[in-house]
Amino acid sequence: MATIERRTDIGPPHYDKFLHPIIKENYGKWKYHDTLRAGVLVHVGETGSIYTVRAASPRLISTNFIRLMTGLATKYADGYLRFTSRNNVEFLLGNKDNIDPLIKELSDNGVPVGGLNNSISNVVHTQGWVHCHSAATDASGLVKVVMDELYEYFVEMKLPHKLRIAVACCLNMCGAVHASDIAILGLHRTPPRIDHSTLPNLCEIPTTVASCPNNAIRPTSIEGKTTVKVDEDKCMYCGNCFTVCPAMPLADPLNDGVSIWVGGKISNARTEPMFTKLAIPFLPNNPPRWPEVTEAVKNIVEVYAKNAKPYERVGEWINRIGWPKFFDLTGIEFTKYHLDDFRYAGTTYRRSTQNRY
Amino acid sequence: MATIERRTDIGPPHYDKFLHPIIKENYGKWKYHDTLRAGVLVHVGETGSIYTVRAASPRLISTNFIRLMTGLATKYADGYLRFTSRNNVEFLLGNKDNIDPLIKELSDNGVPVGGLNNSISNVVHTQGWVHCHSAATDASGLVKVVMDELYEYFVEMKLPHKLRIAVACCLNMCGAVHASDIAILGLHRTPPRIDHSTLPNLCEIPTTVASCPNNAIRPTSIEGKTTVKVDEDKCMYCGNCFTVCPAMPLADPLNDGVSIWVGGKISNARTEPMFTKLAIPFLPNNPPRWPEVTEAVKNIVEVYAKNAKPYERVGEWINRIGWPKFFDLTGIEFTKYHLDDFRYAGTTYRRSTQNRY
Amino acid sequence: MSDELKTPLLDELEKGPWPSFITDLKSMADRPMVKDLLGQLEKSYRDKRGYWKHGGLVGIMGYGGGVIGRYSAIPEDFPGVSHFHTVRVNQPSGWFYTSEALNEIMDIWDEHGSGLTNMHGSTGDMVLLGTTTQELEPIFRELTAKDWDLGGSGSDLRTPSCCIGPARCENACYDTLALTYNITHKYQDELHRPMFNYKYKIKMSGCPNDCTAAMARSDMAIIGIWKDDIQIDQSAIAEYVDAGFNIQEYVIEKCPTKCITLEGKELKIDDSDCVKCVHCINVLPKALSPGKERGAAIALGGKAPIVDGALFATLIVPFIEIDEENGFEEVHDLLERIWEFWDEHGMNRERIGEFIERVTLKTFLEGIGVEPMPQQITQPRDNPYIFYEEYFEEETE
Amino acid sequence: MSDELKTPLLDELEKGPWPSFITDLKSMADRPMVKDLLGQLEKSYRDKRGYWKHGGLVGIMGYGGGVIGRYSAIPEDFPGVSHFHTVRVNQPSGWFYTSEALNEIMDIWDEHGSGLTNMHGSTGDMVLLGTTTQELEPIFRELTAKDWDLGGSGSDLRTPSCCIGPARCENACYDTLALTYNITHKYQDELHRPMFNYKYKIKMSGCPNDCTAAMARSDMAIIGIWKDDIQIDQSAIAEYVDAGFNIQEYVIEKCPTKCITLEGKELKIDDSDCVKCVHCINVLPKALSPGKERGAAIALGGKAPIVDGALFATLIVPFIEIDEENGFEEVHDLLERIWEFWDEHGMNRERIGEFIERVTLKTFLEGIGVEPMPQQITQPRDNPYIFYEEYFEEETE
Ligand code: SRM
Ligand code: SRM
Ligand code: SRM
Ligand code: SRM
Ligand code: SF4
Ligand code: SF4
Ligand code: SF4
Ligand code: SF4
Ligand code: SF4
Ligand code: SF4
Ligand code: SF4
Ligand code: SF4
Repeated sequence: MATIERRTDIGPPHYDKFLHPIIKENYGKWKYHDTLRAGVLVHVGETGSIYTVRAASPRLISTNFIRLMTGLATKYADGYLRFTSRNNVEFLLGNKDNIDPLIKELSDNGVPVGGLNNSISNVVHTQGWVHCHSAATDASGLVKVVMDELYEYFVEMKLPHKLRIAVACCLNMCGAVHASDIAILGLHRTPPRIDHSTLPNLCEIPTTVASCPNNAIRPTSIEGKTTVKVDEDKCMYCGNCFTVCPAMPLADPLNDGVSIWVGGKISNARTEPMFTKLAIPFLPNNPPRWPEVTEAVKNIVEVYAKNAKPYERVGEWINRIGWPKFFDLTGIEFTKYHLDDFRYAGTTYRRSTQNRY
Repeated sequence: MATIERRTDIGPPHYDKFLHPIIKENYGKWKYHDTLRAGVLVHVGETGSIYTVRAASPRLISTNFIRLMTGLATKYADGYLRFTSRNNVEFLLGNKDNIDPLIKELSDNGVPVGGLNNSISNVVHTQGWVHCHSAATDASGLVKVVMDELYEYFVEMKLPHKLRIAVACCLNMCGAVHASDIAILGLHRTPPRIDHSTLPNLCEIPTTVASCPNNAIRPTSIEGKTTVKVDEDKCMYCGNCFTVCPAMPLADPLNDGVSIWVGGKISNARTEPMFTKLAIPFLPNNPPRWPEVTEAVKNIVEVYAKNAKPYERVGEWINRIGWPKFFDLTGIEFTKYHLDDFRYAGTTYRRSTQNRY
Repeated sequence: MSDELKTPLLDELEKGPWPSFITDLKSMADRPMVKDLLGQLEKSYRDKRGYWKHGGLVGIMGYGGGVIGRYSAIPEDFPGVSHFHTVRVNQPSGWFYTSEALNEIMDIWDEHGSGLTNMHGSTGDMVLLGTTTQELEPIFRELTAKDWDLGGSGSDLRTPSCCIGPARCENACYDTLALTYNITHKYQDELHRPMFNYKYKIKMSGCPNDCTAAMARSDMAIIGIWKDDIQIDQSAIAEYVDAGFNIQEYVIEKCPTKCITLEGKELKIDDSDCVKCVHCINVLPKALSPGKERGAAIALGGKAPIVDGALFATLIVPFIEIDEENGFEEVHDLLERIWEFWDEHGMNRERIGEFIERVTLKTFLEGIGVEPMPQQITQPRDNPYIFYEEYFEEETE
Repeated sequence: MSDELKTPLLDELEKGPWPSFITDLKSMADRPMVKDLLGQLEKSYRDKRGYWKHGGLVGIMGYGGGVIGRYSAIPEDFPGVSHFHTVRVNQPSGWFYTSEALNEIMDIWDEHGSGLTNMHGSTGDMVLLGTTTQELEPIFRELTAKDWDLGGSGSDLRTPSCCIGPARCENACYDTLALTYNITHKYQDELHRPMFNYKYKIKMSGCPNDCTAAMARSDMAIIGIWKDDIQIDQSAIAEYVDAGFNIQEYVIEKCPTKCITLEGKELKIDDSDCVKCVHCINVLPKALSPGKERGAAIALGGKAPIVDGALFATLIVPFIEIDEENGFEEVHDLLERIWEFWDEHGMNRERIGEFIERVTLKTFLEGIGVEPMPQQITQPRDNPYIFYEEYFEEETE
């Protein structure tokens, strides 16, 4: 290995060499696309068509899984494949006849095809207990149990519109939790426990104090050493202090858990983007299969599927029927926790008499 | 006079004795109303109808004017009259035949009838230079010159919908400036000038410091006396310090003036209530007839009249066409002053790509 | 009194079709007060600035408000307005008068004041504009003799006001006049002796059209509303249709929740989706009227922008019965809980709207004992910063 | 390495139809690293908590980012994951690969790492999950030998990413892949050596559908857009109509500005009212496509909630030409002005979105030299707190 010359700052390779010849020819010249069946698209260009088969992936995958995919790509897709912005695998086929055999072989290997149009696509998610120090829950496991439950909505296109789910394991929200149709968010519910013996060495006091959005952290001195204290009444367990100061962990097996959010969206289609809003403030961390969580999510999906109109995303549907009816229809309890009390809380108060009864 | 016994806390008289007999009979039992002509309503009750003739009033009126009104009421309306929440005078007639003679006599006395439905009603306004210490402009004079210009819209019903105008002479906005279709707001544009010789006696320092929404005021000491200083970069001339501390006047003939606001509304009809938004940041105080102001207001009214659809208030119309088009159509210049920079500024930033070009 | 009155600038305001307050004022310019008011105003028009001193504490014995003290800054030039206080007189519910009653007040005012008024002030009072300190007590005695009393000013309950309501409006969902009368009389102490953190305004509108601008201009907006179905007179609908009225464009498409349909000449409303905006009722008054289960929505905290920016009122109680039979007890009860909590936790010069913003709706509802409901908000929180109040403790596992 | 692997809880995740990452991981459980990862994860599932230490500074010589250090908190029990660092590898534009290229990377990773990956990380990188400190340099050398380089982490330019764009989408309004490639290469220094106040993410979507979630998840969203009229193929419209597709309900009524009409089989769009939401184009892909005058809108400051609440990006430049001919100069120029101003006035750990909130849009636009435009806002200010910058002085009168 020492014989390899050391190169730096070379950047990623040019995408050109990964593009299927049909794509290269029709680059920027696509006329339209069509959905051939669940998970299969055709894009019609000036000189030819490219067929896309979209396969699920757990995203946390081994080289084994990837080699399975590259093998199939070589066999059926002239060696061309890509990943989507939601971590699905897309095979790019020049030959229409390869679609069915490819799908068959994927299916034999337990890999479903779908996620297009009016379906639930793959779940954008994060590290969880598999790799992150901040996690209040696991991510990959939650995705697995939720998608087991919602499988039919991935492989069929029977929803009113696209439904995007995201999972994040802490409030940093490495992903799309703040703007998803349904989001599952791991959270802590107790203030950081301060390790005063290590804090003075590990943490910069001013940065730590400044990290708190609620000004709950103040410098203090214990046994002559400068450390910090937390005003627990002001702490809402965001974990930002822990990010900058390892001596302030929040993890607490008894109180960590999961919350459910609804009605976010990113696209500018029809409405402007919308944030995800709180539906269920707390469900217990109940691994390995988080039954309370899967049930809650499935319920929301089903109520949406039954009540929304075509081309209505979850948030658009709720905006049409109003939040009181959303809580009614889903049977979710409305609590004081739903009332915003952060910075811009006032912008969520109803400033009119317009209401449903 | 000393013979009159001193009574306190008796409250206002019961309204009952001021109600026309037809009103008493049909109290709470009105079936519907109809507009007979500009400024004239009929309300149909179970046992009879009451006719309302709505007449303009400058609101700042003398006993002479009021006696004129009571005289007409006695003559034509069985002695019953009222004032509206926008300071018009309403005559309540039991006899339909009295409508025309009443209108004629009002008109002979220079008092127009109108302000109903799709018209511009009376202007809600304030004290101005006539009575208030805070005024940055006059109120009654502005109302007079603006309504001279818009007279036709009071006496005819030719607008797409109601159009409500308000005038206030300072940022206290004693009235409806923050929620009107069009508002005219007097404002100061220079920081308070502190009179350090009187301040220590006249003002409570903590209250004065606390009064500033932008934390621009700090206690300081001059020649041994505690007074305050103002960080002029932080001051946006709201005048709240002056309200609590007379030694901090803001009036400045050179820089006081008028701003124009649009698109507010109060009713819950169709849309929720909406705040008035900045249209023109500054026009000079140009008494007695403020030609820049009347021209600006008339322009907005005419552009609205021409472009809005039936039942669209100014704000609803602008929401439909978008602000870029509003500025285009009215020819009003868009400036940096239109960009919000107060507390919730962020909620006014465009968070999407949805836009017109 | 100053020299001969010359008002070249003000005279410009005698031109034009709108009634001129200058012409009106000049009709009384034989009075020194009015003459000097015109003189000082002419100077203001010339110099582009006001000439009044800041405030000034004057009042009526036993009352903490109701009079706004005002002194000219240049009394040498305009002695007639060296004192020019206003007296706020509590108007009757709905601003109804008889000629007789008004004339009596005008007599008092001609004798003891400038003869100028605002009918009415923005809060609702009759505003008698311009008198001197020594005339205050006589004015007060004569007014009370005729059953009139002062309105509010300062940090008190301000004069409540209401729309014309059931007296002349088919939309009225409760008796605005009766409730206004009741509240005004019940809370005379709160009205006349400022002891609050700041002013507290109550405005009552009989339906969501809100003809008193309560949502924007009062600390407590009591807005009539109904819970059940809009009443439809189908024969009247048929008449609108026959008359060629465009119900589709002017009603159906304008309904915010699109819950109206027209089948032939029959109008259908999905009332479970109706947000009671009243637009359809406004446009089709002969055919539609509010439902039968009527009451009011109560919203708190409307105000002008000083200090933190303007606020519309926040809906606190989506529906409350307004029950004259039991003396409006529910309303009193709520109002007193609100005042108590605001009194105890509000800051000096903090309006109830600002108070709610500061302590947040959640705490406020807890403080006044009202349940949280999705009707009170436009959306649940979109930030994850939740203060959980229930924990598991090691032992409890 | 610990004893025999027993994972009763994780085994539950092998059930069900969705592909199981546990089954996949177990297929590699002969490797000590994977085995102990599974072991530690099983323990996490049992104890309901993670077992990773906080961060840890490890890296590649000459690079300030690209590696996330990770150590087990209980290495005694799970020595295989005592080190378990991730390597972020900069993906190619649009996440396009050939089997060959991917296999080469897998070869390297099988040799020097755990064999586990995320394809891809949320920011866009290939995430190679789990290796030890001493393997970092060999991995780096072998990757670069095959033309791959590291991605970002820390307070640097993060790995830019883009939607599939012109490579397979008829909506693409500019060449997202080319711009991503260009920016990534031009700013290698900013990407690899953290010198900013905080992270800076760029995401490129070819049209307002925003398939990379740029508005929500990037500091700089470059979203394709057009200025002129939507292109309509009327014969294709006629086909939709003939096929019985409900254009009225699914397109016309859903258009946010209601600027579409259908006359017979002819579709008309009032493009002056169109807000380019792309809904109609999405629903009628065979008949409609974006206009011809294409470019991008640039919005800044999208981010997750820490610290002040989540932000969607704010529209700063409503339209900019994305011109490959002149080397995307306009974009570079704007980007550099933004960085310069943020560098100079931003605070430590302050994202650009938070920075704009703090200094306000007005100041920010001045700072980066962009004109204020009504397109940048949803409404002009509704508060009267205006800082006027032009005064009249006594002398200038
Ligand atoms: C492949 C991918 C881009 C990529 O470079 O990877 C992609 C590709 C396409 N998107 Fe997308 N979108 C992709 C992520 C997204 C995202 C991002 C996300 O989900 O995190 C969004 C924003 C989601 C949101 O709003 O929350 C997105 C919002 C859309 C929309 C707008 C949907 C709406 O009405 O709100 C459309 C239009 C449509 O579906 O009618 C769209 C349409 C399309 C089309 C039809 C465009 C075309 O002509 O090819 C493409 C395939 C259809 C389909 O349903 O997937 N794409 N699309 C991404 C596939 C992710 C996946 O595996 O499922
Ligand atoms: C007399 C008065 C109440 C009072 O107790 O004094 C009143 C009386 C009526 N209002 Fe009003 N409104 C009165 C002030 C208001 C206000 C308050 C204000 O302007 O400050 C509003 C809120 C204005 C706003 O939204 O900015 C108001 C919003 C309405 C609306 C809703 C208009 C809309 O669509 O936004 C209606 C319904 C309509 O006009 O179709 C309405 C309708 C009516 C009706 C038709 C109700 C009825 O059945 O009698 C009454 C007469 C019609 C008319 O056009 O004036 N009234 N009305 C007030 C007359 C003021 C004046 O002299 O012009
Ligand atoms: C007379 C009146 C204006 C008028 O021409 O009608 C008036 C006049 C004054 N108002 Fe007002 N306000 C009047 C209705 C209002 C209203 C409208 C309303 O009540 O519907 C508002 C806006 C609504 C609100 O309450 O927010 C209003 C918001 C203010 C404020 C700002 C308060 C705030 O919290 O934003 C101040 C400043 C203060 O209280 O310190 C203020 C202060 C004042 C003072 C006392 C001046 C001062 O700085 O202390 C003015 C005395 C003027 C004078 O010389 O007579 N006035 N004031 C109104 C009362 C007459 C009446 O009793 O009927
Ligand atoms: C690996 C990845 C999650 C994943 O499973 O894909 C990730 C993992 C971490 N993120 Fe993230 N973030 C990742 C994408 C994101 C995204 C999504 C995106 O980029 O589109 C976000 C939300 C968007 C945004 O930037 O706001 C995100 C918002 C954060 C934040 C909150 C930052 C903020 O300003 O709100 C933090 C905390 C911090 O930076 O201190 C954070 C911090 C972290 C750290 C470094 C933990 C920490 O406290 O320092 C995590 C390391 C986990 C680990 O052990 O590997 N991560 N992080 C993603 C990066 C992979 C890649 O390079 O492709
Ligand atoms: S969301 Fe939190 S716990 Fe999950 S990967 Fe990101 S920083 Fe780590
Ligand atoms: S967890 Fe968040 S709110 Fe609590 S102390 Fe830490 S930074 Fe502050
Ligand atoms: S708006 Fe200002 S100047 Fe006018 S009356 Fe009210 S407090 Fe006085
Ligand atoms: S005018 Fe307003 S902003 Fe200026 S110092 Fe006074 S209170 Fe503060
Ligand atoms: S608020 Fe309603 S009830 Fe009162 S006058 Fe207006 S329309 Fe009638
Ligand atoms: S009251 Fe308003 S929401 Fe209800 S049906 Fe009528 S128009 Fe629609
Ligand atoms: S963002 Fe637009 S151009 Fe890019 S893939 Fe999505 S639909 Fe196509
Ligand atoms: S792009 Fe959107 S706004 Fe424009 S015409 Fe189509 S649906 Fe309407």
